[in-house]
Amino acid sequence: MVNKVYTNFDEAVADIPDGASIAIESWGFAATAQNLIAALRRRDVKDLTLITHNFIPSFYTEEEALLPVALLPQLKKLLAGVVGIPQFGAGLFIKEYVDKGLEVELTSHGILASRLYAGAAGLGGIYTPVGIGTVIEQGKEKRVIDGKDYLFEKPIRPDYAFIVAHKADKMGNLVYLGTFRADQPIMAMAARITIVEAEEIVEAGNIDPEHIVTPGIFVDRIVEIPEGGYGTAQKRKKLVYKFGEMEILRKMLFG
Amino acid sequence: MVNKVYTNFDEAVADIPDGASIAIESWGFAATAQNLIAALRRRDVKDLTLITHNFIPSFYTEEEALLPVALLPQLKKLLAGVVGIPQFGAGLFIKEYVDKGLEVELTSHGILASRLYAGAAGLGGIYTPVGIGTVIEQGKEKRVIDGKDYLFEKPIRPDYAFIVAHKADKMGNLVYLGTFRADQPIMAMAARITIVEAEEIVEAGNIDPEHIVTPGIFVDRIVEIPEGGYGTAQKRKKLVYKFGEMEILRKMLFG
Amino acid sequence: MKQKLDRNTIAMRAAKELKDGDYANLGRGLPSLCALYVPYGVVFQSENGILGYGPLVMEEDIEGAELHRVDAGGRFLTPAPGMSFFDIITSFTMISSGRFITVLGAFEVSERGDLANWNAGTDTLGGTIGGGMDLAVGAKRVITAMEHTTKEGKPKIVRECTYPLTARKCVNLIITDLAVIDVTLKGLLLREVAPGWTVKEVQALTEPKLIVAEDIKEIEL
Amino acid sequence: MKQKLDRNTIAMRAAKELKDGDYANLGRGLPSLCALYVPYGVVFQSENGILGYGPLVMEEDIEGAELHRVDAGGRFLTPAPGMSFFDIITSFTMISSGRFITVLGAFEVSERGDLANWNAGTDTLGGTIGGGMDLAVGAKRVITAMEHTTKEGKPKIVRECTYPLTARKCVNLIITDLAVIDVTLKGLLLREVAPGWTVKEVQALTEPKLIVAEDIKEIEL
Repeated sequence: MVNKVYTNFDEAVADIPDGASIAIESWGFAATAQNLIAALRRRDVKDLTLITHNFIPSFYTEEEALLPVALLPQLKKLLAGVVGIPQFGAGLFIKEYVDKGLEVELTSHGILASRLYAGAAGLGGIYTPVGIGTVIEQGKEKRVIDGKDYLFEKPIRPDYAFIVAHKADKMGNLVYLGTFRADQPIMAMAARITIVEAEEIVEAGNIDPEHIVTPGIFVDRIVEIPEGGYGTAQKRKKLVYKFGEMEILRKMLFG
Repeated sequence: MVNKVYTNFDEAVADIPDGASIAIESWGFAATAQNLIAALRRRDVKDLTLITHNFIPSFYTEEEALLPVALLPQLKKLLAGVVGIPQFGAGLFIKEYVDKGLEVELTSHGILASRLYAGAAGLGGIYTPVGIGTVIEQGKEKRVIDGKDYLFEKPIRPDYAFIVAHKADKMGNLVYLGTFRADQPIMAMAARITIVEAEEIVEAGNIDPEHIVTPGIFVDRIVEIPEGGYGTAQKRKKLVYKFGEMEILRKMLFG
Repeated sequence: MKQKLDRNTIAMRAAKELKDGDYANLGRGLPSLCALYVPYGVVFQSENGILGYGPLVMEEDIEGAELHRVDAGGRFLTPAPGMSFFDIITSFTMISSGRFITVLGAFEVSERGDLANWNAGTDTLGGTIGGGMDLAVGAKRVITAMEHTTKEGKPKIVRECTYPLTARKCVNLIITDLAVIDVTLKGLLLREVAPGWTVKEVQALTEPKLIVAEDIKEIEL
Repeated sequence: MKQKLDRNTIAMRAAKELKDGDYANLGRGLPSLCALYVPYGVVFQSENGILGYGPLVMEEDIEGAELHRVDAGGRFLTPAPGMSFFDIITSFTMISSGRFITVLGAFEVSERGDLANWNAGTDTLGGTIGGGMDLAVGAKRVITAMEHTTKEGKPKIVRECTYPLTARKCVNLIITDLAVIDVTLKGLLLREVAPGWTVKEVQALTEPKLIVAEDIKEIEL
């Protein structure tokens, strides 16, 4: 059996070149392959294209958690459905980078999902009814199909996907934890190379074949999250409690 | 909670009108919602459009198993990736119906999957690279995207899907058994009304939320397969043994 | 007593549009309050991949909160029987399937039912489109739960939206702190007004001409 | 001794193209025999939604066969550690991802690598396109395992396919009972010939002109 298990995160991201496109989940706070982001930050790779559903400012110290926003200085382009949080100054947090040339493409979460599917399924493009009459239609082909307006959207096929799994077996089969699943399965399917950080790596056969969400063929590299790494159950719990300490977040999350 | 559980199959298919389109899985022998097919045959509904990956002749008596082919006399149109088995006379078994006006649209299994996704996701159409230079491209728009040829294919949104599940809970959440999963999740997602026959109906909460394959929102009606019904574990086992008794099937399956 | 409805009361009125067996997706802010008032049997989805969850985790129950069980706004959810987790392909297929009723906030709604709710026009660098456009296009019924006017008293129900659009001709019902208005092919049909308010007063705070329902009544909860 | 390779030997030669860690999808008939000869660690998929299964169930083990664990041809599969079940969306995404090597049968292959393998032209009423077109277009490497000629001795490697096409310019390697031929941009490159056969004899049974590899050799297993 070919070995997909890497012993550290730096090795797992060592070949990512300047200009690569990377898909990373970011639904909710810290449902993100943080250890891989940390490793990528340790490299001086630049001009990256980041594909993520939500690109929001962080409320943590770097030791507490790393959202995709940590990669901001290394980005050339950002494709996302959400950039910023209105209550926290909206898109102002990226101003410095936009001024320096960062390109931002806004889309809808559903269009992003369909474009990732189109990339995964090898399609040349899709027609979506979402975005008609909005900023999204700018510069895009419109077409009436059976009396209804649609926009042409291109597939997305990221060079890499960074995935955080609950459990991986050594063949790369993955299961996720709760709403951390979200974009990750389709990102793994659409990407050319999928790199996974897993809370636990088990032997092949230890996950019921009926319960596997991402089959191993889509997974190229796996690293086990070490104790003290980002995204462990203990760290997640700490982040939850931190929310309770911040007035404005408390209002958003419990108000 | 709204009651999705029907007490019999006839009731579950009672409203299907002439001209309806129905998606039914048929991968391998008898991975099919046979009890619903039987109920539909008991009605005199006609001019149906059947969407199925494989439309093959049956080797069983009606008491043993019902493949989608049982609906042949009620069809106006058939959309499938496979029609017939070369070793068994290929498409000859539908000749009588084609002569009487049955329309047959052949596609590839993958295109059918993507078209069902397009239907489920509300897309107006997709461009697929599969089928270029083949019979599939006849009458379809071709387009070059980034230097590569694609065919335009329309979404499929069946009026009904007939699904056979291993387990359903009363909210309609489904799990499948092994390779019976196949087309069924996307058919349930694409159809306007999804009717399920399940080996077992359990209370909501009895299926782990991480293991549910088809969330209940996609399921409208559920009927429990009674003892002696099609598709029970005992019946399936009998069908397996029957293969061993037929020389030509033995050669196909074990040769 | 002539008062505008408070946010919880608007949410209560919107919740009346949801009944046992309905599937719903609630937008952030005011719409999310509807969950407190719906009848038993309404099933909620959040577009990050969860259906059928229980009530939000309250601040005092924070020790039961888990980062991996949150809605699209990051709020913590309690589990419930029949809940399921799924990916965004499944999630947005649900949303486009026409099986949801969605309650959304709005900066503006036009007389044709155009909706502007993702960008107050001030955020030129980023923006929070999220799943709102998908919900507005895909839902079988789009309800906006909103204040009738801006804080400055400017109508939010307008002839043409001035803020960036979420989707065209998508809103079916407008519920505000002053009125309940159906979006019909003939125009905006005023069905209910807040206790103490007259049709004329509501019209004065609404840009397009309202058609008054024959059976117009006071908002009931 | 000048013989054509038998079906099992063709399959053995094709199996040499698969190594530990490869993902493969084998067509029905001759290609499916490759599974018997591949090294440990090749992972097989069947397009109905199973990856990483064990050997086919043998007839004498029929009591272990289950209708719900079959390949796309309906043949019974044994489970293996790391196996997974999934739906056709996942399955055909795999197939289009360029992660598979596929071994397919062929009625004809053209000198440009066009493939005809789904319809011998006789089935005008139905047809078995199945997942073959998807595999031919989506795989990273398409190998045909086939007889070099028809039973009547007519070449199956032709200038232009006469049977209905599966896909254009998709075949990378042709393995027959007489030869191993690379499909290159310059034309068909003859790399190996069956024991006892000369280049001239193979050329005589092949319609397009073959380019002969400098290091041409006898087929080794």
